[in-house]
Amino acid sequence: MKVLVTVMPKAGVLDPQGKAIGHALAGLGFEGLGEVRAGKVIELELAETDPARARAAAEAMARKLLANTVIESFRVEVA
Amino acid sequence: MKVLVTVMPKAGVLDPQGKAIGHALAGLGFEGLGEVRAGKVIELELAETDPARARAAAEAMARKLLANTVIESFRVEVA
Amino acid sequence: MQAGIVLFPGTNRERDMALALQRATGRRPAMLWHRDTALPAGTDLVVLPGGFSYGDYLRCGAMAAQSPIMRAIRAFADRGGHVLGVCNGFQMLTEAGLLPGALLRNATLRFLSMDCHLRVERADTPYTGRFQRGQVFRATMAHGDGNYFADDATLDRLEGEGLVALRYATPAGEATPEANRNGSARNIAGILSPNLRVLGLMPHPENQVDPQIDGTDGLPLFESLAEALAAA
Amino acid sequence: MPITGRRPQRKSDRVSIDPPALTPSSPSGATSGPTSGRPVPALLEADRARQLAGEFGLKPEEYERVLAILGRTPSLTELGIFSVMWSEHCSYKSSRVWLRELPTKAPWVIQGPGENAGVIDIGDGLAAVFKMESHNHPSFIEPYQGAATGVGGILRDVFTMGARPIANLNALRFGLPDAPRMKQVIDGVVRGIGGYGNCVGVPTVGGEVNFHPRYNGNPLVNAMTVGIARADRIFTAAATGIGNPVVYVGSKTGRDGIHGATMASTEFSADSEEKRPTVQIGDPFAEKLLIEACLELMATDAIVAIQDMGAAGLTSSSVEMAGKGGMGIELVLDHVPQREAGMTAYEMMLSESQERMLMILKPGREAVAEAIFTKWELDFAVIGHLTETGRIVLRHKGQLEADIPLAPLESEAPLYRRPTAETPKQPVLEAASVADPMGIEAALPALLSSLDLCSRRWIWDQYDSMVGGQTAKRPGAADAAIVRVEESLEQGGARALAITTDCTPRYCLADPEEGGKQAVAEAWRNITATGGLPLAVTDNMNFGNPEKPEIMGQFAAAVRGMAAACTALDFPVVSGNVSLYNETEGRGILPTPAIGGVGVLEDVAQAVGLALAPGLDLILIGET
Ligand SMILES: Nc1ncnc2c1ncn2[C@@H]1O[C@H](COP(=O)(O)OP(=O)(O)O)[C@@H](O)[C@H]1O
Repeated sequence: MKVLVTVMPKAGVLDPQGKAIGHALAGLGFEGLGEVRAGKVIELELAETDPARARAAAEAMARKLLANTVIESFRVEVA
Repeated sequence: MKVLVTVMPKAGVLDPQGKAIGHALAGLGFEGLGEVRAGKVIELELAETDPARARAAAEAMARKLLANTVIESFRVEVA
Repeated sequence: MQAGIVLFPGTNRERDMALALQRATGRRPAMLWHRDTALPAGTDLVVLPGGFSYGDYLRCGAMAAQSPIMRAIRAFADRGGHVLGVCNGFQMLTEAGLLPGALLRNATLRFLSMDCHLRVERADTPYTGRFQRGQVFRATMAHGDGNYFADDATLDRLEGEGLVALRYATPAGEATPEANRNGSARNIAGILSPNLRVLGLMPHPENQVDPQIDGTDGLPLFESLAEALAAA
Repeated sequence: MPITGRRPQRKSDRVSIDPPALTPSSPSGATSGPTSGRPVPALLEADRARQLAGEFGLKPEEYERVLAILGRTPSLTELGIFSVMWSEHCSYKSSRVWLRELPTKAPWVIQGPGENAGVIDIGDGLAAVFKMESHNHPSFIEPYQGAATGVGGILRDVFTMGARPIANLNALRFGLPDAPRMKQVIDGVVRGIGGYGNCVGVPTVGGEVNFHPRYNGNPLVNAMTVGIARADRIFTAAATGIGNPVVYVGSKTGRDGIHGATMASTEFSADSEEKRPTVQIGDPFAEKLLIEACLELMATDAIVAIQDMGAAGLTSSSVEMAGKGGMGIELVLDHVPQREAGMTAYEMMLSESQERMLMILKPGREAVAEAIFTKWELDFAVIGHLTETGRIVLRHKGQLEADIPLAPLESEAPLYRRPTAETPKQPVLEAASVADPMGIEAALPALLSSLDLCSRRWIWDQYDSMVGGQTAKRPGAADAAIVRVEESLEQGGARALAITTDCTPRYCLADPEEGGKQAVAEAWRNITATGGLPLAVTDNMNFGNPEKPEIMGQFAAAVRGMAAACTALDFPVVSGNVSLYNETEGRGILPTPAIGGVGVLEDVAQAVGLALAPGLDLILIGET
C-alpha cells in the first residue's frame, strides 16, 4: 500500500526556502498570502497490507532517515 | 486558510532522489519496499476564506511558479 | 558587440563572465538588473550567468524565470537576439520556456565541481564557429542540478534538428556514461534554439579564458560570438 | 556563527585573576534594590537569579561581580547579557593571558587581533582581510547546518571590514569513519561547507582533513575566509557620534540558538541531544544579498561603524560596538525585525539568527542606506541610537529591560590564569634504533591509502573552487591555493594570494610546543613552495577543557611554540579564534592549533604547482 511521509521544518525553525517562495509569489502579484513553508513529501510503496503496520513502518523510516528530527517534523498518511 | 500544494515528479521523469532514498532505506534493513518517489510540499497560509477560491488561487500559483509541468505534476488540498 | 549580463539576486558568476567577454571582445559588458523592463538600446547579446538565483530554492532558475527582465529577454529572443545561458542561466532558459526540457538534480545527488570535456556537435553556430565539429574542449562544471531531461519526443526533435550543441565526452571525444557525471539525457551539456541564437549550457567555459588562471580552452566560444556579432 | 568567540576587544588587558579582586558593593544573597535612583527593569527574585546564573554558566564568584557592577539583582535580560559576554566564547577568559604572547606586528600589518578579522597590506594599495573560526559543537549536533553557518559566520567577519571575500578554506578533524554517526557527520559537514560557499559564490580553494578516534565525539570544523579591500577603506566596529542611529540589517530575528553561545562553552555530555533545538539554520542566499548590499553601502560614506551579529548576536554586537567607541547605546527592541510573534527582550538579545549585521550610520544617511537594503530585498530598521551615558539601555513595549554600565561589563570580565601542567617531554629516538616494520614496498601503499594521506578529491569535488574566475591553483594543484586578486588585474597587475591551512595534531599531542612550531612552519613552507612570500597567519586554537591543568598546559605550550615560529619567520598572527571544552565524556580531543597562512605573489604567473613536467630534475632541500 501507498504511504505518504510529509516532512516540514519545525515551527520556529527558519525556512529560507519558504521565505523565498513567499517573496516570489508576492512579487508575481498574488495577494493575501501569509506564511509559506516548504517541505518534502516521500511517497512509499509498501508490500505491507495492514494500514497500522504500514504506518508504523513509515514512522520508523521517517525517524531513522526521512526526517532530520533536529529541525524537521513529519507526519504519515496511509493512502 | 491553509492550502497544501504537493508537487511530485511526473511518471516517466527520472527521480534520482527517490531512488536514492529507496536504496538507503533498503540498506537500513527496511523490507517490502517498492517504488519510492520524492517530491515537495508547499504550505500556504491564505487570507481567502472561501475554499473554492483558495483552491483556485493555489492552483494558479502552482501553474505559475510552484510546479514545472514539464517534469512535475501537482495537487492542491485545502486544509 | 554589445553584451549585457543580467544580475539576479544570488547571481555569482557575473564577474567571471564579464572577464571572458572582455577578453574576447575588448569591451566591458553592461550589467543589467533583474527588475529592468527593457534592454539597453543596441544590446546584441544577453547573458544569463551562473550562480544561485533566489538561492536555488524551489527549483533552480524558477523564480528568476519570472523576473520582469525575462519578458524583455523573451521579446529580444523572438526578434532574433542572441541569448547565452550558462549553468543557472541554462536553468532559467528552460524554466522560462525559451529552451525545452528541464535540469534535474545530478544523478549522483551531489554538487559536482570538476573538469569535464565537451564535444562540439556543430561548428556552424554563432557560439561554435571557432571550433571544429567533433572537437573536444575542457571546461569546469559546478552545479547540483545539471541533469538534462526532456521526453523522448523532444530529445528526438533536438537531435533531428541538430540543436544539441555540446555533449559530455571523454577527452578522446566519446560520449560515454562515465563522461556524463550528472546523468544528462544522451550526454547533453548544451542545446540551441531552432534559430541557433539561444544557447544554454551547464559547464562554465568562462572559467577557461586566461592562460594565467586555468588555460584558454573556453575562449573560442566567446571569440566565436564576438566574430559572429561583429559581422552581424 | 561563532560558537567560539571573537578575539578579546580590550584596549589593555588588566590581569585580575581568580579569585575575583572585586568587592561586591552589596551583600550577596539578599535582593538589593536600586542604589542610584536610576529606573530599574523588572528584577529577578534573588534566589532565582543566583540559580539561573549557574544554569547560564556563570560561576558563583562571577555572579558576585554581576551584583557588584549593577548594585542590585539583574533582570533576566541583564543576566543573559552578562552570561553571554562572560562566556569562554566571548570573553576568552581562559586563553587571553596566553594569547598575548603571540607576535602580532609587522610593517605590513594594518590590523592585528581585536577586530572582526586581521588585515595586511599586500601592495598596490590593497589589503587582505582574513580570519579562521570554529563551529565545532554545532557541527556535531547538526552537521550540515553547523558547518554551513560556520562558513556564513566567518564570511561576515570578513566582509564586515569592507572586504569582498575571495576565498574560503577549511580545516577539518573527524573521528574514525566507523565511529557512531561519523559518516553522517563527515557527509553533512562537507555538504554544509559546499552548500553555503557554493551558493554565496566564494570559491572554496583549500583545506585539510585528519581522522583520529579522539575526534569521534567531537569533530572540528574550522572555516577560514580571505577577502580583499582597499587598504585605505577598512571598516571597524568602534561606534562614535552621540545620537547616531543604530541600524539593523539582514534577516529577521527568530528564536534560533537561544543560549547557543553559552552552550558551546560547556563540555559536551550525553544529554547534548536535548540541546538540539538551539541549532541555527543558514540562509546563504540572504548572506549573498547581505554581502552585495553591505559592499554597496560601504562604497558611500554613510557608515561610521559596522559589526556582524555572531553568537549572542545583538548582545555582543551592540555591547562591543558601543564599548569600543567608549559610548553608550540605547535600543528599542520593538523595532527589531522579528520572525516570530511574541518574542521577549531576552530572546531577541540572545538570538543567534544568522545573516544579520549592526551598523552605526552618520546622521541623515538612513535613507541612502535603506534604499540599498530594500533594493537587495533585506530587512532594514533603525533600532536605537548612541548615547553619552556609557551604558547599554534596552527598552521593549514601553518597559525598561536592561541598564548596564558598559565599562565594567568589559573591564571586570573574568580573566583566569588557570593552572597548567606541562606535557612530559618524550624521549627522542635515534632513527637508526627503530627497526623497519614492513619494508618500503609494503609501507608505501599502506601510507598512500591511509586516511590521513589518501586523496581528498571526494571532498573538494563538492566545493566550487573556480567561481570568481581567479583561482590559479585549486585543491590538489599546489601546496597552497593560489587566487589572483581581481582588483590588481584591474590596475594592470597580476598579484595573487597563496593561502593554506595546516596543523598536525598528533605532533601537538606528543609535544605541544614543537607541534605549534611545526604547524606555523608548515604553513610557511606551503606558501613558500608555491613561490609566495608568507606574510601573516590566523589561527584556530582547538583544545579540551581548560580547567584541566594538562589541557591548559597543552594550550600554553602550543602558543609558546607558535610564537617562537611566528617570530623566527616574521609571520605575525593577525587574527584567530579559540575553541575550548572540546571533550566528550571527559576525554579531550588532540590539541589542534590550526594555522591559516596567507602570502603574496607579485605575479600569478610565478606560481608553482605540484605537477611535474617530464625532463625536470628533482632536487631535495634540507636534512633528511
Ligand atoms: N577540507 C578540504 N577542503 C578543500 N580542500 C582540501 C581539504 N582538505 C584537503 N584539501 C586539499 O587537498 C590537497 C591535499 O591536502 P593535504 O594532504 O592536507 O595537503 P598538504 O599536506 O600538501 O598540505 C590540498 O590541495 C588541500 O587544499
